[in-house]
Amino acid sequence: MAKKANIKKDKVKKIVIDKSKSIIDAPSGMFSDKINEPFAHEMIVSKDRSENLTPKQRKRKWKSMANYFSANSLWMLMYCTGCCAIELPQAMTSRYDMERLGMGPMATPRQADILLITGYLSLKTLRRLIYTYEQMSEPKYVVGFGPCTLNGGIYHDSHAVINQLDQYVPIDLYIAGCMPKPEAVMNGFQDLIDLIEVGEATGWKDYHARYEWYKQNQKEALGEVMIHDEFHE
Amino acid sequence: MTILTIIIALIVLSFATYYITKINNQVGAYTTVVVTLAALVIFLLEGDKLSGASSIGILRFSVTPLAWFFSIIMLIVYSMVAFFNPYWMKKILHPGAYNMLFLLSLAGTIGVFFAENFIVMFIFWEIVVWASMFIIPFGKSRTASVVYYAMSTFGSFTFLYAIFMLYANYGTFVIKDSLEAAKGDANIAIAAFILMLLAGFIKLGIFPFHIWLPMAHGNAPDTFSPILSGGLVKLGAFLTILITTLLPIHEVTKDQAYIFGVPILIYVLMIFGAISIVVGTLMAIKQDDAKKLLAYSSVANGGYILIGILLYDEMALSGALIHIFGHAIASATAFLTIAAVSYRTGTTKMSELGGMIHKMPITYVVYLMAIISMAGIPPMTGFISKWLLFQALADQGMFFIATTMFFGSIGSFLYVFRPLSVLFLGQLKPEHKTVKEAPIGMLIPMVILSGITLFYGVLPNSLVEYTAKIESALGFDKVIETSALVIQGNNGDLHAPLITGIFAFGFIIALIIFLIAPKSRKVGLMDTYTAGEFLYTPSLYHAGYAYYAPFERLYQKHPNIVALFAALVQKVKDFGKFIRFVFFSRWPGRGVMFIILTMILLMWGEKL
Amino acid sequence: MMNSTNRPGMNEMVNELKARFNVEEVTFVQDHEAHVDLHRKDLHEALTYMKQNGFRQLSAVTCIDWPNEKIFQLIFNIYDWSKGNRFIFRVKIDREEAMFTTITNIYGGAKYYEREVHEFFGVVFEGNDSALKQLFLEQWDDLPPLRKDFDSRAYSDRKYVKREYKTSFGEKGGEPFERN
Amino acid sequence: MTITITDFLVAFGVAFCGWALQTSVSGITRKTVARMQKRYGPKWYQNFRDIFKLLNKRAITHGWVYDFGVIMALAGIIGTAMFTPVANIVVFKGYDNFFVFVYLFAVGMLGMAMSASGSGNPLASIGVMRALTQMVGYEVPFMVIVLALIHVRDTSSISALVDIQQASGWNLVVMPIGTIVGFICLMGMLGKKPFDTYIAPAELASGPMVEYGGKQLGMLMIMHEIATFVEISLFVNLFLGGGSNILEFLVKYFIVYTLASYVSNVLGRFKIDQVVTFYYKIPILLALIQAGMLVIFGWGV
Repeated sequence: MAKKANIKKDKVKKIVIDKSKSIIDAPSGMFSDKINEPFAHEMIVSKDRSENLTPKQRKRKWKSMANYFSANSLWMLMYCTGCCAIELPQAMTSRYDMERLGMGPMATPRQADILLITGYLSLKTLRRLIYTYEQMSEPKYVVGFGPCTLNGGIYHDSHAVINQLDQYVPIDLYIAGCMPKPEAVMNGFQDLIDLIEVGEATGWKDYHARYEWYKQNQKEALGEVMIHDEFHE
Repeated sequence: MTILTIIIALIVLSFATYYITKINNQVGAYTTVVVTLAALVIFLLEGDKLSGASSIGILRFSVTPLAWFFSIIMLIVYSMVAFFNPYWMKKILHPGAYNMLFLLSLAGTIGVFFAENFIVMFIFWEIVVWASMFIIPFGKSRTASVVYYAMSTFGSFTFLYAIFMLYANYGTFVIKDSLEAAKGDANIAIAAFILMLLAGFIKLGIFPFHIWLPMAHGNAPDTFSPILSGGLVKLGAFLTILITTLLPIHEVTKDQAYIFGVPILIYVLMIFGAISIVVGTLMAIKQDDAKKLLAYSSVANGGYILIGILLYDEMALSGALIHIFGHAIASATAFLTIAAVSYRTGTTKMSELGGMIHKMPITYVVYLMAIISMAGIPPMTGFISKWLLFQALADQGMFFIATTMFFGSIGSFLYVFRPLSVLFLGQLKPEHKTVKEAPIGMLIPMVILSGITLFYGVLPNSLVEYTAKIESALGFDKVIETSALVIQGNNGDLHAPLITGIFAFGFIIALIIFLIAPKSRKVGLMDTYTAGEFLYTPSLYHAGYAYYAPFERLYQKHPNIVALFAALVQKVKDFGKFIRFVFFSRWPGRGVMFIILTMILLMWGEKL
Repeated sequence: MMNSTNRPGMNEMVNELKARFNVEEVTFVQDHEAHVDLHRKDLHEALTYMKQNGFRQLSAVTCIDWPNEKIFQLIFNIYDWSKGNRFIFRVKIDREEAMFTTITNIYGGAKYYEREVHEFFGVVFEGNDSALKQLFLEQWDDLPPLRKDFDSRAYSDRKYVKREYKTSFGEKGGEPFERN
Repeated sequence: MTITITDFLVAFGVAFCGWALQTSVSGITRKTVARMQKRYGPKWYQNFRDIFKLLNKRAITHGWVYDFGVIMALAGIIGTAMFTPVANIVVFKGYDNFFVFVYLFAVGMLGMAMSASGSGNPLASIGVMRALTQMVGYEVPFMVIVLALIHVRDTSSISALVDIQQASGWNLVVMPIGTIVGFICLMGMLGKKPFDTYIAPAELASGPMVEYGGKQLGMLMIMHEIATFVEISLFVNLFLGGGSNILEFLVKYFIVYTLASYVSNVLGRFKIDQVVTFYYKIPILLALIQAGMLVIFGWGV
């Protein structure tokens, strides 16, 4: 029993390397100059995690207790928008057991730390997503699943589906795959944990810093975010 | 100063107030404040020095600790409620009559407490009944007044019958003497006891006579409901204590079979108390009108008081007395807060209100303290009395009665929380955006009452000592013991200041944790979790209607005692119709024929 | 295609319809399902007649765009729960002046279907004012999106920011995809 | 007996250790439950990480009553825990009255309910409504059992009850039916399945907790852990003879909590009216029978 459950992290990662070999480069100009390093490694999952960390970062990792607690107790808000959500039950249950990373599903955005965007987002969903994201308490992290959140995926030419999610809310990590397999999901979460531990998952700070820019983009796509019509009065 | 002087002064002043109010509403209303406060101050200053020596004919009074205790409760409630009178002068139909009856009913209650003989007690009892009967229809409904009067009259008749029965047998009206004499004959004593107890039951709102309470409390003027619940209902408790302990009923009934250590008669009467607790609790949970809810809670608390008295145990009586005190104050406070809300918004229906805390924070805090006491949670007076009652119950091992008491106690969390959650918390309705905090004249009495509740919850010993004094005056062999700060129960001690201290200690710890952690961001009340949906209408986003729906559904098909009374009323009406049909119709032949038939029957009978 | 069926009630119903209304064509898709092409003027009477004869449920109202023929084909899907029969009425309306009279007075539930058809195709239903309000597309600012002449890709390109890539993923560009 | 500030500090030590104990035990239980479900499970100290993370977050507030209620809730529960006798550590000997436990505990519950309703979310109000309704269910049978116990033992002090049990055998033996009822009521108190109707994450979005995040939720989690500590200790002290030394107490504590967790992990959830009807059918009947056996016939004493 224990043997089955105790999948070694290395093994998981190996599979991921095979499956999700990066075919995408890091987008340029995604973040403002305030944040020095573009989040290259969050886009590319192929590198070994330990390679990502410079010695300086490793030092910081142990310094920040707050980051440690944040990283190891990620409660996720399950906001299932598309097909990728179907991979979460496997990641959650016995086979991959998300709980061993300290993660668990939570009912409301107030309690949650990470927002999983599992697939394409129509305009209508995006409004609710932004509202939900703004309700979450900080620090908060966003994980995008699959290509739909990255570039629209197979819905790239749809009139109702947005293409690039990071224009509207800051994304801390993308997980590749259409849909990403549970191994990739687990690996992605592990990467997120590492990022938080070294204090580099700063999407929520970016949202504060470039709030006007995000609002501008949201307005362009949506008109107004908080919609008033007969169903919402 | 003698009691007679005070009572006559009150009666004279009450008539004077009528004319003062005729001249100026506000001055009249403030007169009631001054008079009640003056009476309170006199009673507090004079204390035991009050004497009942002076008398006019049969109007004799005697001063006992019990009477003093009750009149202090009464005066506190009256004087604090009187502060609200000036604000209601415009809303009440006949302000002059209201102010007069307000003071008159106070004079009546004091007369009842200090009466030396039954006749005086009965006269003042009737003054209270009549005064309050005329005040109730100043509010919403006249039917309430009719029901109240019908019930009270029934009680008065039984009371009077018992008085004359005792007089016929022992030739005295003096309370102590006649009850002392009645001890000898168990049958007469029990009959008189039950007949008098009926009057007490009706005033206290014990099942099945509880139906007048919610009707009268719910429909009386907002300023008089606290008097009814906090004051007049306790008259029934006074009468019950008096006859139970002076007789004492346990000695009279000692030949009967015993159940759980008490005679069967007492146990049966306790069951009525237990039923009142259950009925009052269940009905209070259902109510949408905050005043009716509190009225039903008075029914339930009446049950506690009755059980406490009938247990005839120094702890239980002390518990009952403190419960009378605590509940009178807390219930009056709660009614006053509802009155304050009603003054500002014009409604007492909970489903029409919400989020009043944002407009009336002090009223909210006062209500919170009142309900903590009503639910029997430390550190309030209600906890002390409940603790004492439970001690006595555990000592007797009456687990059936205890079951209902626990049910009532936990059930009280439900009903007292409902106004808190629905009326004060939650979403503020747009139409109440401009509501202001209650005026300062209303806040003062509410805060004072809360202070009393809190003070005797933290330091109950002076109160407990006074109940010990009452007990020894009533002839108890053993009285409740207290030492320094501890109340010694039969099976355990209570250290009320320690509990408060520990709570305060915990509060400091919690506050430190709260302050160390990062500061929170203030968000609006509509910025809540809506499953991602945009909502803009606060009134639709408020769980206020049918709050305990799943629980109510469990007993929605309950048998209703009101139906029984309605059936009785119908029978009386039918009989009246029949009489009218026979004697008051347009055809006198019917009446004549009826008389002839009767005569034939009579003559037939004589012949045989 | 079958021209008749053994299903009880179906043939009789079709014959009745043929006798009463200007039926252009009847196609049986399944035993219990028939497509009836009607003249647009007869539709309301036909639906009223059908509703009186057991077809109490309106399952859907939708629309097909035929840009070459310059028509919209409105589809009304009704169902009889007692017999399990389904009829699909189809009427053609002019594409340029897309107007039709509402059927909400026959089937009240059509209110939202008509609203949807208006939103996605731009068909105006006379007599159903609420159909002019938005339903699904919040704050839509272009042609009705399900019309054939609406270019979804162009709209998407115009409206949404596209991600730019350094690498071209054309036929010969890009890195070779390694499989190991 | 005079009470000094040292007593307060020792009592607070009990509350603090109780929190640490319960947080660890629930972590271990999470682990074992995970193993039962063929999972690896979180670290045993996962709950500590959760709490500290929450205390670190930047939370929101819905007004003063929202914050005040949370503080009041934690204060009430810390106060209750300070009264709790643990094995031979009894700080306020004689004053650890059962009824004080029940009603001081209610302060915490009232604070939490008030704060939740104050958030303005109707789901929270519904959750609170359910919690209170459930309270009507489980408290009554439990209190009837304990009343009978107090009657026969002639003391309502928890530590005195423990001493009597140490001398003359556990109440588990004296009142087996009562112990079963007590355990069923304990499940309700802990809000474990099948009595977790008021939390109901899928239906009510975790009920009273719906608006909490950050430090308020962290404090409520601390409160929950201490409350669980108080409830389990109460059960151990009342029915299982407390403990003559810390180790014995801990073993009993661990067994009771783990058992409750395991039972809860194989059951579904009741509807709220089912909870009430359940408690007013079997447990209250058993409680009355047990009380009758003890009070009237004196069996087992």
